Amino acid sequence: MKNQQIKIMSHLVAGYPSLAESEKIALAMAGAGVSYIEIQIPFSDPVADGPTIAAANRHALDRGTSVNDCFELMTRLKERVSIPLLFMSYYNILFRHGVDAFCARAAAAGCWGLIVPDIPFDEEPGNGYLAACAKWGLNPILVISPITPPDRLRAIGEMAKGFVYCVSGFGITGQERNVSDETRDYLARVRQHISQPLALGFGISSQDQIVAAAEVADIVVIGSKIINLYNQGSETEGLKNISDFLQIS
Amino acid sequence: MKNQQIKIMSHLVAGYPSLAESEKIALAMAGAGVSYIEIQIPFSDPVADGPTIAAANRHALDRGTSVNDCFELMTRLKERVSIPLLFMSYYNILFRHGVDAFCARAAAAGCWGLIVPDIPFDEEPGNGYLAACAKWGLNPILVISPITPPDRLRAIGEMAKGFVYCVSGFGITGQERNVSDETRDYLARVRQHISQPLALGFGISSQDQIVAAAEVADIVVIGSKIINLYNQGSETEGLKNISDFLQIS
Amino acid sequence: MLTEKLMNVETGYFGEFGGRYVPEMLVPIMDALRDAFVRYYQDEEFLAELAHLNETYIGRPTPLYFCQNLTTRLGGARIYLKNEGLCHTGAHKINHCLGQALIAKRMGKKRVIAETGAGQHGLATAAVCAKLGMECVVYMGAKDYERQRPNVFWMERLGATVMEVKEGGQILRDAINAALRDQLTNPTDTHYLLGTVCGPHPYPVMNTYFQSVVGREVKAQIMKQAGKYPDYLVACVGGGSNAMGLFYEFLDDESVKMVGVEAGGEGIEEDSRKCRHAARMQSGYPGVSEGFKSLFLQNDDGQIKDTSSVSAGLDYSGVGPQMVYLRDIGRVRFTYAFDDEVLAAYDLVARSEGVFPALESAHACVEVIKMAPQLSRDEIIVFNCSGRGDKDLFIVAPRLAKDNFAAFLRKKVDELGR
Amino acid sequence: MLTEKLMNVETGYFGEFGGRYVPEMLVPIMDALRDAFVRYYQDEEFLAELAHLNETYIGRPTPLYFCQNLTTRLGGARIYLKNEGLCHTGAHKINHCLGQALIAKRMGKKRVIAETGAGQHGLATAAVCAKLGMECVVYMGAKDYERQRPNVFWMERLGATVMEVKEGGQILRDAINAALRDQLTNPTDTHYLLGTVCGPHPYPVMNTYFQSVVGREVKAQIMKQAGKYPDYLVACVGGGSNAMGLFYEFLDDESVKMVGVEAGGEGIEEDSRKCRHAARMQSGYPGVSEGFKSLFLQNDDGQIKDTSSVSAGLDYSGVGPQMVYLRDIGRVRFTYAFDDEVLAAYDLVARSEGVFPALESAHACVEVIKMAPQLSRDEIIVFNCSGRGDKDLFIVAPRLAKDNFAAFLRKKVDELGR
Ligand SMILES: Cc1ncc(COP(=O)(O)O)c(C=O)c1O
Ligand SMILES: Cc1ncc(COP(=O)(O)O)c(C=O)c1O
Repeated sequence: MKNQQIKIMSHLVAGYPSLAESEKIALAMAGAGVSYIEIQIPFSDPVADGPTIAAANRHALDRGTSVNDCFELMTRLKERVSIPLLFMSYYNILFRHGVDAFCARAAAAGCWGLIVPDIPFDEEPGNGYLAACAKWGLNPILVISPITPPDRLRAIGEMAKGFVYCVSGFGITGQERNVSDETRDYLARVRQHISQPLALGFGISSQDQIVAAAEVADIVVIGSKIINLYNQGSETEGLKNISDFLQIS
Repeated sequence: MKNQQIKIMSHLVAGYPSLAESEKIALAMAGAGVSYIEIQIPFSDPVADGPTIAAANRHALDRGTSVNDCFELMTRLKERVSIPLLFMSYYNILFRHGVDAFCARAAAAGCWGLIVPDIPFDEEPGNGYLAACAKWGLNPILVISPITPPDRLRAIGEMAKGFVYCVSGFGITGQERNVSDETRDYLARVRQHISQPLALGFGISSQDQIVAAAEVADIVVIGSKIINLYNQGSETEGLKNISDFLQIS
Repeated sequence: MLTEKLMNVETGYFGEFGGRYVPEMLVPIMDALRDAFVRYYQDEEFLAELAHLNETYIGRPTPLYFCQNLTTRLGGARIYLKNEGLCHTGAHKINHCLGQALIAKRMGKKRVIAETGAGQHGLATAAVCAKLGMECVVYMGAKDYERQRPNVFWMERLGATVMEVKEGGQILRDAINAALRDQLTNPTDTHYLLGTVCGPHPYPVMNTYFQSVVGREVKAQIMKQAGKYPDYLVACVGGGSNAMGLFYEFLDDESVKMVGVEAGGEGIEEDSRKCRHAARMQSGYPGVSEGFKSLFLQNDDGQIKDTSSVSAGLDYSGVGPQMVYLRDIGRVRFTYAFDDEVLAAYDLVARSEGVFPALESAHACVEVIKMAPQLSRDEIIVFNCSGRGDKDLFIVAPRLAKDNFAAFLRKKVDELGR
Repeated sequence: MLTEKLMNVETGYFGEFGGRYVPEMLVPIMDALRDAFVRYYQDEEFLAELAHLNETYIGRPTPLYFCQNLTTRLGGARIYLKNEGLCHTGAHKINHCLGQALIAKRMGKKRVIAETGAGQHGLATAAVCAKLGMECVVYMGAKDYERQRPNVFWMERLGATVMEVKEGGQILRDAINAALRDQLTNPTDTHYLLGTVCGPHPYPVMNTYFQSVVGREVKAQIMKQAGKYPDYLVACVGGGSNAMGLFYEFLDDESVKMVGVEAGGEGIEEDSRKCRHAARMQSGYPGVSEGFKSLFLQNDDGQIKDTSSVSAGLDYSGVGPQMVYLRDIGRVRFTYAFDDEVLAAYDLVARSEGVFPALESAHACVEVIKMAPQLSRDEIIVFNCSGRGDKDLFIVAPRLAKDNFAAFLRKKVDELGR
């Protein structure tokens, strides 16, 4: 039941379990036909991530994965795949680097967009982050949740580029969720204010869920499930698991 | 250097190490020529006794020595020795028994006098203890210390019977003390107010001390030293130690 | 008036109880202490210093706290908790420690000795001695020394010398005996800072006086919070100091009923040497020991018995003479609480109000929990939470969370082994 | 005016620091919390209840105590100690716990979550939740859970659920992360009761507000006792809540100088992953983590570093944004104290005054001990004794009385084995 309609964004943590493996995982994803790859730059305090991804962050840091490594990974991957590649990280990684410098380097490496969950669009006066994205041609992927009020949805709709990332329910990555009526209503509500494509994420863990999610969203995000698939079995088995899972779509 | 002048009061704890041994110890004392024997009725909380005698109290109680046993010991001893025998104990032993009843039984057993350190002569209105002693013909041996003020010395002088027990220095039984100038002065001061014979006690532990004490006091009290002597060696050795020590005088 | 009767500084008798049954050596010492007390408790400068340190050092007034949840749950009388656990060093004991130490200092004493069982009184004594710059020696039965090592540690940190008493049963009574002996050896330069309303005159009146601040505060606080006096006062009774503290100021108000709670231990059984409880009012007999006449748990020969209680502070065979007098004249009703009831009350108060009562104080809670539902919503019970319950970690944790606590201690032991 | 700047409820920025860097999911939650705070801190009925419970539950006012012996010994400025250790549960933390919980309850929250390192904040949270009848979940890094088992025990007795966090370094930061995740999972019914003046807006202003009672009391107390304002205020700085509490009311009085003391740990050294200290003001860089912009100990990549301190409460890589602002404008001077200095100061204060400062607070003591001799007798230092030191038994005893303490624990383990 291959469904060419379904767009997937799949997630990996750079440096988990190694930079070389991250590269292979990304290539496997691209090979399986995903539409976007979200490359997480590991951070010491990944508050919006669940245990699986948080552990992968820590592992990557323990192995010494640096921000520079992530840029290089991006560069290498961009040479071999053509789908949009995104960086996901926490704001401190950008801030410490210098937000503008970070965006410049990301863009130079071929990055298509950024997902930074802990910088609300209205946080900084004349948000330097959004400005830098604009300056360097990066898509700042804004995140919304079921409790985001209408005025903020409208504002996000005006500012968003690329697509908007809808958290599928209360919670953090890695918890199982079905695509419920509530989710349906939620996305319908969002579409009243936002015209960009909507990605639905956080907690999708079965192929059935992907299919269901694709009915309501434009893009389906697959996060910690990838790491769980990878962790089952040897390296080569892991890569195959990922490929198999993603090829359903 | 046997000195027939020296009067000694020697102490034992009834039931230490057993009632039978207490009896033998008393007989050994009498045989060695002491003038008074102080038989302590063991008490659970002997606050005016030092560690040696306190431990003997506890031992005697652990073996089940009762007040009744002590009366019986007194009765048996009185049949075999003619010197004055005293009971020493704490006020609660008398109080619980009934002070009058206690004195009656003590007198009937042949007791000559009582030493009860924790009932000051002026404590109870119309002191029932002193009255009962008078009623039953017992000598209430009152105790004084170097810091007893003159008015109390005078009052004690008026009430005392038999002799007055002078604590030889600050402290409790069992600590070594020499007969110092201070003690000399102390007894001289006491004699200004008290005409009864003076016993000097608490802490005499060598024969030299006995001789020195006898220069200033009428009676020399030997307490925990006896228990120490008894504890050195076997039972028979213990009895002999006591005999030998006391025979100096 | 009762308040006057119980502050009998002349003779220290309350009815037939009390007095000053000490070796002659101590008579002048006790007399001097009484005279100093009489002088200073009427001395403005002394009272001003006491009030100042009560406020700035001890942290007085301690709060009177309305136990709303407990009240609702029990569905009867309104329950208020006087939180002496917030005193510096964690219990009411410091009230009389501070007062006595201030007197001793004025008397020119250089050295303070004290007995302690659980260590609370020793800790409070060590603290005030540190504050007042006096040498401090605390006697502690060897068994208590072993089981209350943390308090030994704290006292030592405060500069006190803690003496392990190896005589007798190696518990509180032996510590008292050892302290009395020390006082006999050092009658002039040393003040024996006795830790409750027991002992020879003037200790019962003196400690009552210093503790009475508790009830005085409660009077003002309950008037402010509830607009009326309490109907019932409840306190645990070891020696009786926290009970006297709460009760004293209300003694002349006959509408205020009072309940004292003793340690029922494992049951009101005993043999001729040992009690499974410490309920002197239940099976004690009049006696004279440790310097005063009162009720003591004792056998027919007058030998004092050992006692038992989950709370070290109530584990004592004697009781304050004023307490006995107040029972005899019917002013205070006495009851007791068993160890398992005490632990349950401890837990209930913690969960309901977020306050840990000391195990001693939890005895009062047991009675409050029994009484409240029988009373109407108009009635008010105030109980004395005489100390805070975190001091009881090593007693409570092994009973309520044995395995986890054992694992934790084992880990600590391993770390220390390294 | 500085007081206004630091109570910036609009944006929560203080200079460039502060803010509300949270996932979009939390934005409405934080906004609602801010709105509720703004509403209630101007609401008479709320303020009356807060004042009532401050007094009757926490035990406020806490005393301001003149350290006469320490003053004499050091021979300089007069030293006063604000004794927050006498607060219910033993530290200043309960000031903001109570305030937040009262707001949360009014907001209709049923459940309270909190992070805790050493357990003091968790304990205070558990206590107020018991009092207010709210469900309570406390996150604690697995390492802290193991080493602070007594506090786990207490929290559980108060009815709280203590969650062992096995992610990350298994310490405070991981507990914060876990609590934030819980809040993300349960944004509406749950209040995250954050334990210091860190975190996203409105926590810094809100906790500052609830802690400011400390300085307000000091103002009145020092005027009464000394007739003038202090010349110096000194406080330890973990997140900054006790420091803000002491400083806030004095910020606009330029004659009052202020010093914050961070944990110097074993020395101001670090590598790219770990510091031997927690002195953010010494080697921290501006960053954004755990919801706010401030100084963080971090490497060039922006990875937050682990920290080290003998006191769990200061062992944290971030610091409150108001603190950084106050440093930047020169209003507060910052310094640090090493672990061994801290233990020595702990001992000195205990012996001199009979008061155990918490190890956190002992950092402030170190600085006071250094400053006082340099100052004149007319000058006054007030330091915040933010907590009581008996909580630190398992840290201090092994260092200061290792063998005895090990023997004691071994005995307890044996008893439990039976
Ligand atoms: C907290 C606490 N409450 C009560 C007591 C019992 O003593 P009292 O009856 O003198 O108050 C003690 C004794 O140590 C104690 O520590
Ligand atoms: C007693 C005490 N003081 C100070 C602190 C440090 O926190 P803050 O800087 O927020 O006062 C803590 C933290 O746990 C603490 O428990």
